[in-house]
Amino acid sequence: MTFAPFLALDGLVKHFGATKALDGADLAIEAGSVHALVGENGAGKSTLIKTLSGLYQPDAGTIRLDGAPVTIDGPRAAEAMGLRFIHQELNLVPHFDAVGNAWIGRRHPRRGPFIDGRAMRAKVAEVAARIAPDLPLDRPAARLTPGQRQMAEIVRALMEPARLVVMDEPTSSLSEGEAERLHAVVRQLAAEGCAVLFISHRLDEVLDLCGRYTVLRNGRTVGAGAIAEIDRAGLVARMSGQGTLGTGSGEPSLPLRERVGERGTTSVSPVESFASPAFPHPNPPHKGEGASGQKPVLAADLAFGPAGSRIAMQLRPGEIVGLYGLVGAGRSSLLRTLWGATPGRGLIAIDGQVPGHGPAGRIARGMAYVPEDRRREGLALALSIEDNLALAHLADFRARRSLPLPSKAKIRAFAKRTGDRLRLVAAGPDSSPATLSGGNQQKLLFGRWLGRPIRVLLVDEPTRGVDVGAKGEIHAEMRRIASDGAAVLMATSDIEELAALSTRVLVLHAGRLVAELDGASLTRAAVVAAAFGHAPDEPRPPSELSA
Amino acid sequence: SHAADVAVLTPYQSSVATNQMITVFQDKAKAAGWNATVVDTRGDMGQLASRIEDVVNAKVAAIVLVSVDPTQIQDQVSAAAAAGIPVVTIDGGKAPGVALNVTSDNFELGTKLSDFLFEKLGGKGNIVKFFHSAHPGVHQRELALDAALKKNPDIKVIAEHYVVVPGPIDDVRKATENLLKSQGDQIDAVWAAWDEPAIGAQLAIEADKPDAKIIIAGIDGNPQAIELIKACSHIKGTVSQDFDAMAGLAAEGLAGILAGKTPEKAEIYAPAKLITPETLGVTCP
Amino acid sequence: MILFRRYGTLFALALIVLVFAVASPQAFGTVSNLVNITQQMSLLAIVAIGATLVMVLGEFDLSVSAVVSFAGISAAALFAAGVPIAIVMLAVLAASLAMGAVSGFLVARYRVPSFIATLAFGTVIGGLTFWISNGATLFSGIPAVFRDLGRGTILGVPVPTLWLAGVAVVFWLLLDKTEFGRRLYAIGGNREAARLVGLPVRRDMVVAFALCAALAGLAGLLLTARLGSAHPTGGGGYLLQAYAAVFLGMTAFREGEPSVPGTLVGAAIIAVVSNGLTILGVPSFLQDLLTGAIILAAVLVRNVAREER
Amino acid sequence: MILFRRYGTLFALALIVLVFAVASPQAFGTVSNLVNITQQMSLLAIVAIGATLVMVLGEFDLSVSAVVSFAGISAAALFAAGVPIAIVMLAVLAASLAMGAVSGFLVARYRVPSFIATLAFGTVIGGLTFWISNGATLFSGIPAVFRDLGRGTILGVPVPTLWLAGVAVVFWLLLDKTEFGRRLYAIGGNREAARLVGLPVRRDMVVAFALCAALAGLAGLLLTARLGSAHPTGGGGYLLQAYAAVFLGMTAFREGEPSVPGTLVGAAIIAVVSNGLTILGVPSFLQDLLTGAIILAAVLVRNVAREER
Ligand SMILES: Nc1ncnc2c1ncn2[C@@H]1O[C@H](COP(=O)(O)OP(=O)(O)OP(=O)(O)O)[C@@H](O)[C@H]1O
Ligand SMILES: Nc1ncnc2c1ncn2[C@@H]1O[C@H](COP(=O)(O)OP(=O)(O)OP(=O)(O)O)[C@@H](O)[C@H]1O
Ligand SMILES: [Mg+2]
Ligand SMILES: [Mg+2]
Repeated sequence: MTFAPFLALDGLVKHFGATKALDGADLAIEAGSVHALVGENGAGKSTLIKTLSGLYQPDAGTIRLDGAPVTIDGPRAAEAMGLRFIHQELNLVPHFDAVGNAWIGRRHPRRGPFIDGRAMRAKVAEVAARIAPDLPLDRPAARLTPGQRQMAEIVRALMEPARLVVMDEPTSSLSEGEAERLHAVVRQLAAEGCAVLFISHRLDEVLDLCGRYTVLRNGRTVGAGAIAEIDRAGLVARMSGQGTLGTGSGEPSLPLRERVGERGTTSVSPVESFASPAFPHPNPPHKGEGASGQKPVLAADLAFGPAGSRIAMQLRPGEIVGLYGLVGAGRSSLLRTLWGATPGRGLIAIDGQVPGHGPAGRIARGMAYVPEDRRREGLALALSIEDNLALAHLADFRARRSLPLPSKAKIRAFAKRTGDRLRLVAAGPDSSPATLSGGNQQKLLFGRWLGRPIRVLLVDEPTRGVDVGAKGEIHAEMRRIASDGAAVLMATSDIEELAALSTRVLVLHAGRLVAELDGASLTRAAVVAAAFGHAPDEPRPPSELSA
Repeated sequence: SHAADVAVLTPYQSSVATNQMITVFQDKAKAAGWNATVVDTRGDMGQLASRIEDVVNAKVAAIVLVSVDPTQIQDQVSAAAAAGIPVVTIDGGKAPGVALNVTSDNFELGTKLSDFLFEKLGGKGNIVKFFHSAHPGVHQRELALDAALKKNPDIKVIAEHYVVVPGPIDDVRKATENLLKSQGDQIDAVWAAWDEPAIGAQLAIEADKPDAKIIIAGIDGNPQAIELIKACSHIKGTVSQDFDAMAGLAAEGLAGILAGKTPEKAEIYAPAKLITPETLGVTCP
Repeated sequence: MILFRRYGTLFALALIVLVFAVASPQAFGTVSNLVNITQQMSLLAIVAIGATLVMVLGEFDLSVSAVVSFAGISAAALFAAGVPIAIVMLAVLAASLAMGAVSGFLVARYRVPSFIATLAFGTVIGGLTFWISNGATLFSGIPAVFRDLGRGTILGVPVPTLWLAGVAVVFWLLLDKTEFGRRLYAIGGNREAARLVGLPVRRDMVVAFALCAALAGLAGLLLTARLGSAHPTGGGGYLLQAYAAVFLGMTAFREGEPSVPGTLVGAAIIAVVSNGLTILGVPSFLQDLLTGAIILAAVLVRNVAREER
Repeated sequence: MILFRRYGTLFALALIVLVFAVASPQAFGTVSNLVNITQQMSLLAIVAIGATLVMVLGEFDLSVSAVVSFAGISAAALFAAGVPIAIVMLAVLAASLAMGAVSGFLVARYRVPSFIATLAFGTVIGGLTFWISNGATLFSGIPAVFRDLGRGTILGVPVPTLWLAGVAVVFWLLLDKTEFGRRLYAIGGNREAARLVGLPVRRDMVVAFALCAALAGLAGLLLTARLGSAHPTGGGGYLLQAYAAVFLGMTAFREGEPSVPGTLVGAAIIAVVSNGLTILGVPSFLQDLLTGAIILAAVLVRNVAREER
């Protein structure tokens, strides 16, 4: 079979001020194929698809559709060409429900001159039944979890037949079963002749789902071909510039971190955690001591989130406890309640002491929290990157202990250190976090808490949208924090991550603790089965349940 | 030579009476060959102070203040005088630094209005009062009413309403509609501190209780009010201040001052006259 | 408490009416007074419905009061010049619409914050109005037929109330039942998302501002008809009250979004309070105190009820 | 064009001053007039700096004008009652501060939209002011020593200018150089994020509103000192102008964030335009037209320049 693309992007260039987001990117997509676009954080993937969607105009390069050059001067034009987009940063209208959101920008069904609410809902329900049967259609997007919002976006993109659906990290907040349901939909789309451009940092998923791949690095296409001809290590090597292509030359040097240059040599992560993701994976407590028999760092017995959810648990020093569940199971609600950000009834103790009111009280006791939704709960876009980093413990950066005057030099030094540790790629510490790529924003959120004594770390999807290299760094940081005697509670939808880090896994289903797995009982199948609400001894694969 | 610049400043240009004085003064100024510019500060005294400072800086030939008590901005008036710029006030007040004040006596206006109304009522009845004490001149009329009420114990104020400016007519119209609902049967007369509230009250009564015997009177001789008096509406009188005469006297006085003469009197009172259907030569049923 | 939580200020309105009706059954609680209130609120509500449109976009139009005054004065000036009624009305409405379109264009195209754009443009309009009127109140030559558009009753319903009813129905349908309305909510809810799906953001914003100004122009015409005179700052009182009505209404229904029914409730609260307090003979200063306090209570009550849940 | 893009309205200010200075070198362009402008802008700028604090939070305080009037009237009333100067000033500032704290509390604790909360609370304050003054302008008993706090010069610099300079420096330091200031920007940028990193969001908001009202109170005191009289609606003119100054200032420095230097530029533009047009003898209505147009041009110029990039 010959490679016959219907859509081709040649030599796209896009600059933001001094930053070259795209620097000669090529991409060619065959009809009906599932095409992977991979690259490190900040490689230019999102910029590439925003250019394709008509949001950005390229500074140079051509886009050809069916062989003829086209200009895409706005989202409408892209839509008219049969291109659909699910952007990385979710873009729903907060007070519209999934139905209202799905219809924005489309011709609404009408009765007379007025829109027909019932027909609107029926159509959306039909699409949702296939992809996301559990999605609450009548709840405003503001009150959906990120996972549910992700599904609402997917539903919206699939409302009408298309030639190409572009998905920018659609699975980053979906858990195993839901991701598989999405994979099934993607395969079906492809079978129906609609191409899918799939962006993901979950490489196993990429290898499993896609037929072809394109690798972006520093805004340039550094490799493309058939998935069948490459393996995970090959992809990683191309993304990081190690191997065949070597380290790129003439890259812009960046104040926060010398961009990518040395990445090939030092980093690309403890690959072992990805190489053998299979359970059972008895991660020992990171302090190297027996987990039991020690005084818990965190003890909680709480009602949290939606009515009826309750949990009693203890975290011991050196433990990384994974928290797993389906979208909407209540993981985030639990973490927020532990953090004191939403009211909950019950008891919580850190090192045997009841912490003060709200997040400030938890911080005083050495607790730290990385929220799940970086745009809404994490970043103050009006502040610079370094101010965002310093925000959680401003008092640590005083020039003089007794005066509440932050020292710019100290903040900058902290930003530099943290940026180096997490490979933050940015135009500079002064720029807005809005100019960061998705993965780099995530690193910023995590980086806030580095360099502080931590007793309990609560993390919610800590590596959502983070590339494999930096994921390794963040994992290493979490291990280090645990081995310093702290406890880590990690909510994640990424089962690889769960496997790589957890000493123990708590599984929530509909707001209740349905399984606590460790040692021999900790298997992938058990975790997934429990998440779907089955007893761990009767595991059923999620694909059976999706019908 | 260069025409004399005369700065006319007021906080209330859009009030009917003030507007009329300014218009007449402008005509006289044109005839006298002066170059008059009008500055209005929309009720803002702080702004007025600043604008006086500006025209002093611009070294105008004279300053005319309309409808403002100069003691509210005494420093700026004194500064103007110190800079050798004569200050003339129309409908203002006496104050250090004011070369000439042409005015009508607000207390007297209030007394005339009250007496007229009380006489119409035969010394006995219930009135509604529409007032706006923030304006010192208008406040004087209120004080006159208080004095008159002392002398007429059988007249009672059964409701009073602080008129909202801007938009006094609509405000009073609404207030009157509401008062008609609650005590429409008891109201015998409306005392309006100036004509715009009187017009508002008339609109409400005409719409909601056209047969009521309520009589309305105000102050200013506002042309719309005069037309309503002519049309035999509920408005039965307005105390007219002869603004044309005031503006004319001020222009004359200023001409003298600019020619280097000192006015004979620092304060000139323009006569006030009562306008009623009778004086307008109409007979109402 | 559940009622407060669900219906917020709608419930507060009912409560306020009830309290006044008990305090003054003879004067306040009569049908004729309640009908009268609908008339007293009508101009404010029309302006506020216009403001609702731009508030749905998450923007402000601070030029509404200037447009009300402008419309009144320019109508009176045209009448004085002998122009026929229909032409006067069309010309004034068209001019108001155009003014709103200019504001909307500045906001949508050049991303000037609407607060400053409309404030500055409102000052320009105010200057125009003073120019036309020379600062004077205009009252001559306003035809009686025109005046009847703002006074009197038809089948017992005051004419201004009928205007309000018409405007309310049309704009409620427009906002709630048409694609245009949905687009406005989408733009206001997430401008970025609206842009991403290719909504005609700029055009819709211009239209919303233009409609807002046109309604202010209509209110100005009706005000002049009602009073038989036009005052160059006659619309001054509407600005803050209109937005108070919209904000009050935002706590009445939906998820805190501006809506036409909500704005009606808000305008009704303002009108009822002012009517009731005057009827009860409460002195001016206390009226201010109580009006402020009642409005605060009306918005607080829902939020407090929500907290306690 | 680059200058416009980088410094926006700051550059516009320079241009406006230049144009006036050329048009009227004798009167406008003199040192004494320019010094005088700094005095004329001082009260507005003090109110606007207060408004800047709440705008940093992304909120409005519409009660500032009511607080200005309240402070002036209550000071005059206390003086009339023979209370000593120092006590009057402290009492008035404390009362203003407390009023701001109440608004802030309503907004921060009960999430009442600040627009409606401060509008309603401002109405309450207005009622209080009328109660105290009985609606009248108060003149008598204002001591000359107190008056000197708002007039005259020290070493050639007008006293109000000195007040402004002090306020501007203190609040610039507060917003730009302290943890409190950073926290305000963070809360304004993303309130939820600020809460989740443990910032004392409610307390900071209450403090910001309280400081805003305290500055309005200070302006009210200075206004009474300057005029030697207190007017129950004397602060009315400050509301929209103060926010105009803040919004103008937002285009002057930083990326569209309110800031003290920006607000100073904004207030200066407003003051210079008024002063210059009066000195040139431009009639009122044209002043309005031109003021509006100049403000629009000042904000537009930067946005247009950015577009063209
Ligand atoms: N609006 C913007 N302004 C300035 N720089 C930007 C902007 N958007 C993106 N960039 C920069 O362009 C580069 C590419 O970003 P992009 O978002 O395309 O990366 P990505 O490959 O999608 O990364 P991720 O995997 O983290 O989502 C980054 O260095 C980013 O900081
Ligand atoms: N603000 C809210 N108001 C009402 N219900 C909410 C709100 N936020 C979340 N929920 C609901 O509460 C349940 C638990 O949500 P939570 O965010 O804890 O789930 P999660 O396990 O973290 O899911 P996800 O993987 O999608 O983040 C879900 O059904 C969700 O729809
Ligand atoms: Mg991306
Ligand atoms: Mg979650």
